[in-house]
Amino acid sequence: MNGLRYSFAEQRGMLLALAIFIIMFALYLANHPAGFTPNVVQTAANKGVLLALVAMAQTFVVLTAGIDLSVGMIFILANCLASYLLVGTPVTVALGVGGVLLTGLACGALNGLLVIYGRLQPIVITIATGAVFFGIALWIRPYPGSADGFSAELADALTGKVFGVFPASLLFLIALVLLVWLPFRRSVIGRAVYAVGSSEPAAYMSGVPVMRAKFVAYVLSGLFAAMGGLFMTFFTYSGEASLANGNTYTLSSIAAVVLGGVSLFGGRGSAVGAIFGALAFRAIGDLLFVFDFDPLWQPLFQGVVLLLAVSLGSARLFQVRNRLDLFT
Amino acid sequence: MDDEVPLFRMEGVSKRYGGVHALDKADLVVRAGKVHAILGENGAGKSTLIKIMSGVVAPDEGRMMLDGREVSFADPAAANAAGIVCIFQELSLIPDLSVADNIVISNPPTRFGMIDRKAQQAIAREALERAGGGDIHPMELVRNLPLSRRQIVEIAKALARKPRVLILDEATSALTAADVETVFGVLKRLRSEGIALLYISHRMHEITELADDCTVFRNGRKIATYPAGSKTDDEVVQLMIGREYSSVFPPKTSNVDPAATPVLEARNLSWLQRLNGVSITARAGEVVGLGGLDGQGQRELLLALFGVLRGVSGEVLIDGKSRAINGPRKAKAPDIGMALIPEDRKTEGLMLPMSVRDNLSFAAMSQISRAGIVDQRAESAAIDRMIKLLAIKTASPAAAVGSLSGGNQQKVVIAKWLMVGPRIILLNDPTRGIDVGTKQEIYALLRQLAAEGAAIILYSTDYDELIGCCDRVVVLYDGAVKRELVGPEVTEHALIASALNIDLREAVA
Amino acid sequence: MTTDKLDATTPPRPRWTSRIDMPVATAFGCILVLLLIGSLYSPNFLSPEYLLQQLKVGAFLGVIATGMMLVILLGQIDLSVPWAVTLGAMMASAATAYGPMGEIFAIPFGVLCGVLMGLVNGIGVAYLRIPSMIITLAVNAVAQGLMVAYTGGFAPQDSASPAMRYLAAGSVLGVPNAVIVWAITGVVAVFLLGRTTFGRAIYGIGNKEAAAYLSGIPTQRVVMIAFALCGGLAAFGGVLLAGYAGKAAQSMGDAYLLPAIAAVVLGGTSILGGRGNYLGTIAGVILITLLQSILSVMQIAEFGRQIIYGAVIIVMLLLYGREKSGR
Amino acid sequence: EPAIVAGPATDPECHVPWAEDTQFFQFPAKEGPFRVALANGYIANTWRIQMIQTAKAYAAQPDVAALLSEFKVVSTGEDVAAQISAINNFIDSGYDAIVVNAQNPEAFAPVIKRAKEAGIVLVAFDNILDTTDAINVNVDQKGLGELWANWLIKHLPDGGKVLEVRGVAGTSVDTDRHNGIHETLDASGKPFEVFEVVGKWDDGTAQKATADAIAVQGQFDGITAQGGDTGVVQAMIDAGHPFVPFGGETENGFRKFCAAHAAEGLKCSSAGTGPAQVAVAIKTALDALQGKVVPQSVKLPLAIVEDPDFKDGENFYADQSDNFFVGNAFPTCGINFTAQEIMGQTEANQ
Ligand SMILES: Nc1ncnc2c1ncn2[C@@H]1O[C@H](COP(=O)(O)OP(=O)(O)OP(=O)(O)O)[C@@H](O)[C@H]1O
Ligand SMILES: Nc1ncnc2c1ncn2[C@@H]1O[C@H](COP(=O)(O)OP(=O)(O)OP(=O)(O)O)[C@@H](O)[C@H]1O
Ligand SMILES: [Mg+2]
Ligand SMILES: [Mg+2]
Repeated sequence: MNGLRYSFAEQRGMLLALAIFIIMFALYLANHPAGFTPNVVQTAANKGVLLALVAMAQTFVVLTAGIDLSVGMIFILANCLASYLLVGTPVTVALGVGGVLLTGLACGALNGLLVIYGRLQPIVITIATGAVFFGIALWIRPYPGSADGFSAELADALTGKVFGVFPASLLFLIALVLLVWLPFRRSVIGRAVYAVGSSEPAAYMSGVPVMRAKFVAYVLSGLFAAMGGLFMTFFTYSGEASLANGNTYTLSSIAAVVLGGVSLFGGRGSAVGAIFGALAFRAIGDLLFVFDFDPLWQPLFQGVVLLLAVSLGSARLFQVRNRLDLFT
Repeated sequence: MDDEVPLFRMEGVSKRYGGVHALDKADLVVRAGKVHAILGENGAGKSTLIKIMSGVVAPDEGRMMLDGREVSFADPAAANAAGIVCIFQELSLIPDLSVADNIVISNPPTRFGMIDRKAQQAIAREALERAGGGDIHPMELVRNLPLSRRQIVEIAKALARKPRVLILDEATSALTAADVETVFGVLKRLRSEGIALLYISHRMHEITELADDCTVFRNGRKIATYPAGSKTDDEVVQLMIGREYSSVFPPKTSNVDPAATPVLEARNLSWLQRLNGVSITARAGEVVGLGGLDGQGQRELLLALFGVLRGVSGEVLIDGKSRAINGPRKAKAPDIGMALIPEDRKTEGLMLPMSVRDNLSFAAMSQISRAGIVDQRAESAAIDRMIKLLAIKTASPAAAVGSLSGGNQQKVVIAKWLMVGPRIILLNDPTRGIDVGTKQEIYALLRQLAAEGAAIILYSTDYDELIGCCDRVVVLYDGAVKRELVGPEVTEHALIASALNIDLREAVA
Repeated sequence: MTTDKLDATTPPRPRWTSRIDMPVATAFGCILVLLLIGSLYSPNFLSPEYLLQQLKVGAFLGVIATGMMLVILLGQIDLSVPWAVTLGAMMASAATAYGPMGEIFAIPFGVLCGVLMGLVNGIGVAYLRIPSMIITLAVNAVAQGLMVAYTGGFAPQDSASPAMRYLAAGSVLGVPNAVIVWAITGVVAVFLLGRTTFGRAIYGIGNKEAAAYLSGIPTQRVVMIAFALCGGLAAFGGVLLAGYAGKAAQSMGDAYLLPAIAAVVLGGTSILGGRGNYLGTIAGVILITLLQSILSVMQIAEFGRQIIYGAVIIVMLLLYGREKSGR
Repeated sequence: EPAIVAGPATDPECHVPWAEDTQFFQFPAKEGPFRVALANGYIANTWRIQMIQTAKAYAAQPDVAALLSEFKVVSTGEDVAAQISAINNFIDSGYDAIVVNAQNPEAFAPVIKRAKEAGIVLVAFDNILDTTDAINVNVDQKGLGELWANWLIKHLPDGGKVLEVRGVAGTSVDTDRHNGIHETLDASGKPFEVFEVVGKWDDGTAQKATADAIAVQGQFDGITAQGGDTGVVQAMIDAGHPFVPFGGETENGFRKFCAAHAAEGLKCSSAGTGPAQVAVAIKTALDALQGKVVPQSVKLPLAIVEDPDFKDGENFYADQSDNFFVGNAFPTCGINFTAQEIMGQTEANQ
């Protein structure tokens, strides 16, 4: 009974994101001309999963009290690479997928090594590595497109519907949560990641493998960003080295993570929260579709809704009775 | 003592930080089944010594032997694996993890590669029980625990690692007498189980009670090792500070006018469930103590007076006039003139990376600036005066405060508030982790300030301090005033009895 | 206490050397190396005209980075710089349309709009305690929305006033006015940070906000004002940019966010707050400006520029951006 | 499922086929009025804002409005995935036609498939789609590059040093224009030395890049820029660079400079296809819905003004903002907005 109370406290951030998402999505569905149909859900799912993957990538690093401004660029690099590698037979496609994921892994590892051994602040170092990753993406894909013989089968399978109703992308995401996130959360290294983010000196003093934890976090971040890039390729059958898009995904991932209750100071929050944060963030954009705004006022509407959503978290301030608690 | 192979031995170990010899060719022998106390004033090198032992800091030279075999530790994990476990002076708990997570942090029980939460809870419960913290829920987040409870968790965490050598660096400095008793019980049992204990404390009576062997350090050098009880307290202190030692507490020469309007009067302060109608007064020239077990609302009372808490009901009168104090800024304004020496100097009192100068002038900005522009000459003068007044030992005012020893850091906190020229001084456990010599200076200073007309409220977890310093002690229990002891009534017996909420007459009878 | 353990330590350094610390010196060293490498490509990189022009162009980034530095010193960040820049530029230009009075007040009006935007950030961070990274992101989106609606919905007057032109593109005795403006901004910033209670408060809050609050510093107000200043300086940068280009345009600020952060950090300011000096930021701005310019002029494919840009920043950070080792 | 029919188009004046072998579509005629959607991507630049304004104004014209029961515009930002989702939503919501300004022209294959299955008319403009299954209102981006290059060849008969200010890297528009310029210059056989900088279609960036290029490289004999041209000229003026022949876009500010400094040597070719092409796209969609024959790929005329034809009040506006794109009337399609009509709207006439 008592234990339940603690579990609930742990999930509060995530539940808030879930609530925001449900409200906005319900509003969206209620006003959608097509209503609650599998197609509408599939569309929302595909778009949401894309950002959710990048937000999960961001989560790993944010949990260590870092920030990764290169996730968007790893995402773009993976997208560009996949537009070349997803060709031919199932075997070659599978190899291609492996290649893309390995690349993401390598990018994350580079970030990790620079942060750990270079002892550099992640926010700056990832600005710089982001430029490098984008440069490579632009190198391999100077203009948008895909390789001849691009194999759409895997793409269609993963962006389509299972049994004609359930979005496959969402299933994929759930599988990732079950097979990667939850085991990670419960593993020793996962706990080390939380410990390092919560208090690095204390973690070090306690014999927590600080460096290994950080490294794993960055590597996983790279891996998930690359999965996002893969999904982008599935979704568009092509790659594009767009700087603007990379930055958009980086910034959206931060917004999603915060909406999802992950603390930017590290050590608190979960990838599941980040997923709901991403879905909620996407739902803000979706609302434009169902409400008839003057097109020129749409960006303002989106900004204001985002502002309101991020301000929601400050409601807890009114409960703070000890002003010193404001600073922790 | 000489014929057995000691469990742990350290020879000629040195460590320099820049120009400072933190440790200079130190030797140490630690035997199984004994409590070895390390004594020394602030900055003597005690923490450095045990950081080297436990793999946190790499020594510049010297060697360490465990069971007669030479060892060296790359990191704390390696030392842990060898059976050397340390409870550090700065807490090493992870605030966002649960108590159970923290207790098993270095070696959690796993099943199929995953952490086994059930097993971990069981381990945590048992360790907490052994450390005297059976009341702490293993799933509670550490950040939600008060400091004294965290200490207990810290001890439980060390026990869960099955140590052969257990090091406690001022592990009891945040604990109250009752908690200390519990912990001592645990330590004595561990000693009987054959564990070697290394115990660092600035509290002499703790060492008297617990230690088998003692080693005194001064300026990074080992001065002497002797069996406990073979020297008097005065001799020991003399070894520590290297000079004649006189009585710790200055005489209580208070000349308070009991008829005068109190400088500070609080009526019926209540806040959440933590303060339940506390009333307290302080007159000019008076040192008022706050007593009671830790966590009975003393900290909250000080914060409430200082305007840090929101939603406090009741009334605060300054010079007999009701004032609404809504924050430190208001509190320190000249017409109120209040200062608070906070509990935790590292997070609430100081900016460690900043210079002594910047820290000192921080609260007194309005005194040393005009129209928002700092008058650097006035600032330097004021700072030099303070450094002299409190004899703060620093290479230069430009040195980072973090590089000073703990005692000197605490002096900086006090000095920074003295620069404001306060009439009301609230002190929250100001001598925690501070050596005898420095304590003495601080007591003298408090007396002097009182003599100059300040009203002082002093909260301390150390009963000796309350007895030695205070004209009057207000004992809190469960957020309310339990008893007020005046003058000669302030005795250890009375303090403990009222702190534990035992009716005094009954206890006497 | 009569012990003398600290008496043997080094005497304090004279004031001026303690200001030029390692990162700043290394940053200026890197600037020289960059110029030397550039001069291998074309000797014109060492010509006074080119260097003055870099200072002039760098002035815009310099003004913007000044505001960013204030916020970073607090341990915060301002991601709303892009549209604060645009807002300043567009509003100043818009004011120009309202007759002679409009022209007189164009620059202050543009800056004021930036200050207001920064104020929203500041209130969010200081009073609502929303992480700066996210509130500024949201405010940026709102500002973008406002500017889009403004451009599309109303008659836009977007050419710079003559005063803006003069400030950004003119010169006095061969020294570009923009450089003078930057220098004045810098002097004010140095004074503000070093000599005023406000500056002390910024460093203090950046180090430990709780301690600053308990010292009676109005921390919330200081944070709010710092963000307002950052918004105002970003907008002022936008005003200068509009003057330089002769007009304001949508998304003219996009190119200034990451360079501003990079410049401040390359200048040795800790992204965690509380540490850094303005000389470093000057060095950082010049470094970034030169690097961008040299890469732009050398005939390298865009992808190569990106890679080199990132790699050079990494190398420079590795040279001197490292934190002290724990052991 | 349009029928592939023989040409010409029902409105051959407006709907010029892209090439000889361009197919002609005839969709089954539907009863109006129609629900039409415009799926825009990024919005925060002048071109896009002007485009949206034009679309609104066009849809509000009485004869067009009569055909429309709903005209919905959604801007989804930089993210192509969001744009694709928006189009999917339009398809699922049963819109009759969708007009799209694609973020990434290569990314729409899955959407095109779905639109086709649903029998929805999909018309792309500006960034055309890489397909023969949707209608493209096509701007010859490469042809634009060729046009600028030919202008330089004409004015620099002996070749020379040319500054090329490029657009946003990684986009097909930038690549096409760049290729057009280079292939033409190379083919001329004259000694052209091209010096590239990146201006990102942005005046400030282009101005800085040009200033740097001039400071380091000295003088150029000719300039071509894909956008941000006002900034490029501004940089020349600031640096005291002599005026030289220039092939550039259609910004009003650029044309102002061209007119003012033509005598000093700023001989301009200002060409492009303004944001008003959205109106052509909407018209094409409406025609297709009504069962009229339309080419799969419509060739948009380029709005070209070359020295010495710059005339104030006609093809540029000296007293108006620098920032909008002029020359976007398409008389052959009956589209005759002037840009200043669009951008000069006041609150009153909204
Ligand atoms: N990391 C460090 N950098 C610089 N100086 C240090 C460092 N660690 C310790 N010192 C210095 O070494 C000396 C010994 O410090 P140490 O912490 O060992 O003293 P201590 O005996 O534990 O004091 P206390 O009683 O206050 O705990 C002090 O002068 C201290 O300032
Ligand atoms: N990197 C560093 N540079 C300068 N000083 C440091 C550094 N790391 C630690 N110190 C200081 O050196 C001392 C290390 O010893 P320790 O951490 O045991 O503190 P201490 O002197 O014992 O103080 P206290 O009495 O509060 O325990 C501390 O004062 C600490 O703040
Ligand atoms: Mg110590
Ligand atoms: Mg100490």
